[in-house]
Amino acid sequence: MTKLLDAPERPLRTGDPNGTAPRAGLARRIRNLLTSPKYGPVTVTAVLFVVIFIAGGLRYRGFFSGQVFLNLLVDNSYLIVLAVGMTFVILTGGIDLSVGAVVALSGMIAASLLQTGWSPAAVIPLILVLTSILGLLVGLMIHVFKVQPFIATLAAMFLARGLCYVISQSSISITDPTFVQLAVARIPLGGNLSITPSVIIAVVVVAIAVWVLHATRFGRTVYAIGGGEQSGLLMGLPVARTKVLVYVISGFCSGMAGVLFTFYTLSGYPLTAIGTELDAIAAVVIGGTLLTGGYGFVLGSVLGVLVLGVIQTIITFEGTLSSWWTKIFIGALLLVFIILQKVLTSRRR
Amino acid sequence: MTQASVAAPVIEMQGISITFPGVKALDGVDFRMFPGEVHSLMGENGAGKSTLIKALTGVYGIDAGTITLAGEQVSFSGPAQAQASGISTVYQEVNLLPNLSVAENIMLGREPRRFGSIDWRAMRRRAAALLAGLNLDLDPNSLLGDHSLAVQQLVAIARAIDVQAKVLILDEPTSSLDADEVAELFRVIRSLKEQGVAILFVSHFLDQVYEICDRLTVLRNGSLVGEYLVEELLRIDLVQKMIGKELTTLDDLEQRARSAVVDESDAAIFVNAEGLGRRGAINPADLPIAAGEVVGLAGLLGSGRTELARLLGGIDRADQGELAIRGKVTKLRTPRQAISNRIAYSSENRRDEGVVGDLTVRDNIVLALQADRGWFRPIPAKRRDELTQSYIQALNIRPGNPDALVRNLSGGNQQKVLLARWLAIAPRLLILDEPTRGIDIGAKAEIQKLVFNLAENGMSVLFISAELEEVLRLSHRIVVLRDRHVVADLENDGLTVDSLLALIAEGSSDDEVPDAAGGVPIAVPAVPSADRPHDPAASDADPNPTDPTGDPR
Amino acid sequence: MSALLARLVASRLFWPIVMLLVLFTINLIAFPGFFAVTLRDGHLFGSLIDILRNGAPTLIIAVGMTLVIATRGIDLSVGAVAAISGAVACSIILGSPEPASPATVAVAVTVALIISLVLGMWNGFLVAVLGIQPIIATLILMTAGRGVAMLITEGQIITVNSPPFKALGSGFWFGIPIAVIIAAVVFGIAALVTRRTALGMFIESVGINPEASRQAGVRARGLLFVVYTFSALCAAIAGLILTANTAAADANNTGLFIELDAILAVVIGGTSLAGGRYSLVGTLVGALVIQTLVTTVYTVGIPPIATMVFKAAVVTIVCLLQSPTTNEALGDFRRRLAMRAGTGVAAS
Amino acid sequence: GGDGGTGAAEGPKALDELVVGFAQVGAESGWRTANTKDIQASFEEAGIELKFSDAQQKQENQIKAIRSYIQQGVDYIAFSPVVETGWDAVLNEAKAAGIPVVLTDRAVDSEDTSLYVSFLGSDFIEEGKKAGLWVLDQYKDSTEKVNIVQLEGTTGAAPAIDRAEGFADVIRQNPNLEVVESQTGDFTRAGGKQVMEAMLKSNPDIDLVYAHNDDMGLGAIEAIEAAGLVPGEDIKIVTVDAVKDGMQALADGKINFIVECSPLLGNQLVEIITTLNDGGTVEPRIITEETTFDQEQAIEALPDRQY
Ligand SMILES: Nc1ncnc2c1ncn2[C@@H]1O[C@H](COP(=O)(O)OP(=O)(O)OP(=O)(O)O)[C@@H](O)[C@H]1O
Ligand SMILES: Nc1ncnc2c1ncn2[C@@H]1O[C@H](COP(=O)(O)OP(=O)(O)OP(=O)(O)O)[C@@H](O)[C@H]1O
Ligand SMILES: [Mg+2]
Ligand SMILES: [Mg+2]
Repeated sequence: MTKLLDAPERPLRTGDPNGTAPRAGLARRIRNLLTSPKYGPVTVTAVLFVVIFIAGGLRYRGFFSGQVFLNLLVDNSYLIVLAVGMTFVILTGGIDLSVGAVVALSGMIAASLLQTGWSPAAVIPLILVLTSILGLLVGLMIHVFKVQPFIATLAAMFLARGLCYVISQSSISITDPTFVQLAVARIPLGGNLSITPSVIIAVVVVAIAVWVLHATRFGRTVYAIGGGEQSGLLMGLPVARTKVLVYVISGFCSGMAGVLFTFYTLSGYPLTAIGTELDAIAAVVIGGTLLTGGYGFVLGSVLGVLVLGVIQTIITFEGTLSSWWTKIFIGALLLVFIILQKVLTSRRR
Repeated sequence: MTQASVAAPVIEMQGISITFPGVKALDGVDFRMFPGEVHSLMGENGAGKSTLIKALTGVYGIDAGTITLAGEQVSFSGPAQAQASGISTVYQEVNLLPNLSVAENIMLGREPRRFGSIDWRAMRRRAAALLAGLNLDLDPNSLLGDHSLAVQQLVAIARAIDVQAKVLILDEPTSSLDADEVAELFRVIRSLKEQGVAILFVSHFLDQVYEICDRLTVLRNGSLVGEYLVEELLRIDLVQKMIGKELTTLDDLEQRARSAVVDESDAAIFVNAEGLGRRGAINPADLPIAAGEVVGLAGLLGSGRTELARLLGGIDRADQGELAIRGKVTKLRTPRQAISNRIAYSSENRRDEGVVGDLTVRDNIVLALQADRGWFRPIPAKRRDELTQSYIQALNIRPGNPDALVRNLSGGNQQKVLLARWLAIAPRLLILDEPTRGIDIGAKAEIQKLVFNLAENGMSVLFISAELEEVLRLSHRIVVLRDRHVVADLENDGLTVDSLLALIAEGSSDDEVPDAAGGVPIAVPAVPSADRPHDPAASDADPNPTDPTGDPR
Repeated sequence: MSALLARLVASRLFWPIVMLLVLFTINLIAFPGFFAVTLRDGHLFGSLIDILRNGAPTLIIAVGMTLVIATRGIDLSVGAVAAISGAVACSIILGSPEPASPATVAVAVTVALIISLVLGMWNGFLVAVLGIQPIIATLILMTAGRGVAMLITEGQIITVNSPPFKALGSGFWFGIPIAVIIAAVVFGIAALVTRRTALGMFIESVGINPEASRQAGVRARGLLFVVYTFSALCAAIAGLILTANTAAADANNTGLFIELDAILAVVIGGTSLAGGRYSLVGTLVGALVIQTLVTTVYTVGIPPIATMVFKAAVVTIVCLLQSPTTNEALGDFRRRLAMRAGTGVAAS
Repeated sequence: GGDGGTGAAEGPKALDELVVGFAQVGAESGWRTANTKDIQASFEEAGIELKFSDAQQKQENQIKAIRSYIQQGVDYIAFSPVVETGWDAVLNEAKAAGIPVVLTDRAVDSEDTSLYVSFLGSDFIEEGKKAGLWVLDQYKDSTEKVNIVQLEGTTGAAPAIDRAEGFADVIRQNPNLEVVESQTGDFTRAGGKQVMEAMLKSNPDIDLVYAHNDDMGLGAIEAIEAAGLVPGEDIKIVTVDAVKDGMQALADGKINFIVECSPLLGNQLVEIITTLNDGGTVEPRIITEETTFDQEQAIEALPDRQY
């Protein structure tokens, strides 16, 4: 044994299992990218998105334009914000089913308060605070009482939806000039292209989320919890705080999405955004985030939203699908996406 | 007492008790540690070592007792607090994050920051430096999950020693490590010790304890036996204190192993791998295993032992070469197929690939047997209980409650449950990948004896262990791997740890060719089996032994 | 006596059962005849019978869902599968020359069930073979499936006039509603097959640690196939009952949101969504809680706006009471109870 | 809407060059499907290209579809809004692009009526009133209290609110008529059945059921029969819609009276669009031609009922 101590230094070969040569071929590098659990799915989604967009352009008149692409952002800015919040939650291995109902609730709060003459400057922060508090309660329920996220957020969903009806059973219009202005304003980008203020807000939210997840300790702890909560705990990471905070963020994002949604529809309606949580989850998953947590990117989720948007755009451009074929078509395109993603990334091991 | 006791203890735990439902894991245990000493916590599996550590770092709340750190009474609400107070810990099961990079696993929670953002470059640099300190050449950007368990263990150690801690706790850090890595670790431990860090080192390897530790505390069944200076305690006495009775089996075993080299013949070859390999994992290898033969796999960390074993166990599919079972070429596509060919593979990663934590001991033991029978032919309850009971006794699984959830067993006892599962299917070839990992000395002896007895009854065993002594003690033949190639296939005849080590590490220094008889390194092919003496008894052995346990008692 | 009580309190089913009793009490206050079960025309009548009958579809789906969840999965497509099976059965009955003959109904039911097997295998294929995450894999059928159901009915409600078919939903057999009998049979078969064979152990094992189970020789893939297929079969049976209940196939509304109720029933019954150990009896209690809740809302005349909040409250209360944190707080109380009885609480 | 609006500026186009975008609510009921089919068939017959999209009951989807129609440069947009509120932004975009908009079936609450040229659809309050009038007439001689239960449509939906309001307005005239319980059955048969079951338990003495659509009424029939009573006799039933199944039940005497709410808007819509295309003007509010049915009328109308 002692003799070993002065054994010659021996570099261990534990690095890349494929023994990558210094200049690996392009094919191999592509394969490595695709099969990485971290980058594979999101890469595939990006490629497929481009392919679909080009295919749509070839098939439909007027499809291949900058505004059609920008409309994806304009029409889905609230969904992008929702997906951002959902990404945080899913990265920790949780799920948030309440987001759709919280969007509706935010709209109801906004519409009813504005109707009674509140100022938007008070209403919007109030909504964000309230939805964050709801997120906090959900987070505490999940962390302190070990209620499963699916159930805790389902309860929150029922609660939020119920509160919507309590506020009003019918839809309420928003006529507040600030809201109307934000809803109809167009920011020209030159060349007949324009976006809405909502898009800017969504982009800012995305940018902040990217920074938080990538470059802060909190963000890395989010990934750590997804990789193994117990391990994170034993490594001395602030698991409890992070886990609760993630739901606060999701609550906040739902509130923000709710505000954007009211810009979009200029009304509050208790039945609105039913099933939107599934859209957000689907976007996150299509964007390459694993539902079990630990792997994924916010930008992937944005891409996921764009994919859902482009599927819908194609359906309206097609314009001949009956209601049921629309459903079947959406399901089929989703399937094609998921399967391609799976097949292309599954060469591992 | 020595000079160390002159200084005040950095940690003092008094009267610690912890109760889990149905188990009193710790019962009024006292424990203390001094700055600048390496202290070992000794005890059988389930004695309460890990529990004591977790009590100290706040993972478990204590029912009774006090903890003082540097003279002040503390009560940590969790590992984060303990860490902040200067206690750095590597827990027994590797607790890292497979989805993050190696660098992050080392630096998580104390990442270097610039302008409020994590400074990724500085982080990678720091991680690389730390790994280099352990003589580990590893890309800090690679995903942790892509590395073998041993590497993960080293990364966990790197993480722990990076903190400027007053106390460093290592709960079985060496269970998957090779001699080389252990040596590296010890070098680091010594230097930390010189800086006045108190180090708690838990290990079932007595050699290592005697090499590095100054003082040790022995636990038995959750109670304190005593605190001793290592140099004043003979090994034999230590073992006696741990298990509460004398241990003789090991020497006895060694005698028998040396004398009873199994004779083989072509007819008795149970499995024969020819050019079996898998791209990116293991290069084509030849590996014949005769009935009743114990073959040891030796090699460095990452040399491909596990990968080869997984091919034989049907866990991974081979994409090159062929495998003959009893002379018939068979493609193993699933573990299930291997099992129906009576080949059992017991994984080195018992937590992720071995035990089913939330099932009971009973269900875990019968799982493979039942899977082989199919779901619609359930094993009768009575037989199930008998089987479970017999293995609980044979392997001394504690607590001996068949209804206990395996998750709540100590690490070593989980390993025994896993072993019982595989013995229950009456395998003809048992592949044991690090079966003695985290197993106490008494149980280790039991397992070794078991392997030996099984082999005598005609079962083949492929044995992988980082502990070369163990491989040498048990194996009839030893196959050496290096860089995922089989580089030697030797009769265990006059081999020593040193000669084997030289063989394994060869390539870095050519002049240290081993001198042991029969130890000449052979390029690739195995020793032609026809050269071996023929033993009629081996081929006459009952092909389906009904009592696979071979009744070790 | 108090030892028994202590054991009861320690059981996972304690709080769900308490919740059920509370709901019963509320009903009894609102409607004194609540517990009365009378025999009319040789049929059992009464609120309790109604709860059982109306709860049958949810229970049946929840049974399948329990097994899916035990393997760490989830099946969102049950509502769509229920709609498809109802649509298939009704369109076959409608298209046949003799809609009232039992043979026609038998054919219709068989075809509907066979189609559901195919749908279940489809889910199983996506999950087990392609390795798609269950929530997404079944989301696909959830979306497309309802489209298929509407395709079959062309978006219209298909009304059939077939007494044998209608009997599935509102008929009686020896005085007991046929729907309840079907639910009991499904429940019994599931319990028997999983607990009397090793299937239950395999399902739990795969749910807890798939890789370890694979290495132990458990055929995880086949198992997932079986479980998702069974879930679809349950959904189809429930769909037939739901459809027969009003003798009309409504592709839009049959089984809408029933997946949420089923999942809630499973969770209230103490089965973890993280997979692993499951309890079918728990699911039974859970399904009864849900249905009683719905009936209570109707009977007590709780304004519909509050229904959602009410549901949220019940779910939250049960989950909080079941939580380990609450358990610990109650631990002292329980220990004292046990002490007084002179016997220690058996380790569980 | 406003001044009635005129067609596209360039003057009349040939019909086969016209493109009309239609954004439907969804396919949430048989009524809606009949509506969709009728519109599609009418446009096909008129030789006008129809771009159809299904919003699956989501306002956001409908907004997206309309925006996409603007992008595609259709000549006219027609849609049945999922909900009354929140259309100003997107309708302004349509206006800016010079595309006239026609509302069908449901209104929007926009104050700026220049955003659309016409609203074609039923008057739900009127439907409620028609039902109420029949009830009033039935019980005009009654001196006893008449216990009425109401099966409401989906909470908050315009037809549910208006049909309840119109009904309540009328029956107020006779103090003997009292709505003793009112609960939502979500416009579905299953919902109607379950609610009716519960109501029968807690109100043993129900005289009349007013259901906001046929489907809930048909569900209620099931519940009443299961309780051993005779629908149409022991308990009278009034519903709205007049779908085929409802008419059949009316003919069979299980329902006593149905107020029609016709989904057949296709021809009227085509007419509006051709008028606009020819440069003509249309009324800002066009009410669907609708009637009511009692048993005899139902038997008569049933054979050529299309939906
Ligand atoms: N979470 C738990 N729940 C119930 N019992 C537990 C739990 N953790 C540990 N135990 C029990 O406590 C006892 C002590 O376990 P511990 O892990 O401390 O043993 P150990 O000395 O570290 O053994 P090993 O050498 O096998 O690691 C064992 O009997 C074990 O079964
Ligand atoms: N999950 C994995 N993905 C990719 N490569 C891996 C993976 N696990 C191990 N490897 C690599 O495969 C090689 C062989 O590893 P293997 O586990 O067979 O080594 P071993 O000889 O059993 O050593 P030990 O078990 O002590 O680490 C190593 O280079 C290792 O890093
Ligand atoms: Mg331990
Ligand atoms: Mg290994």
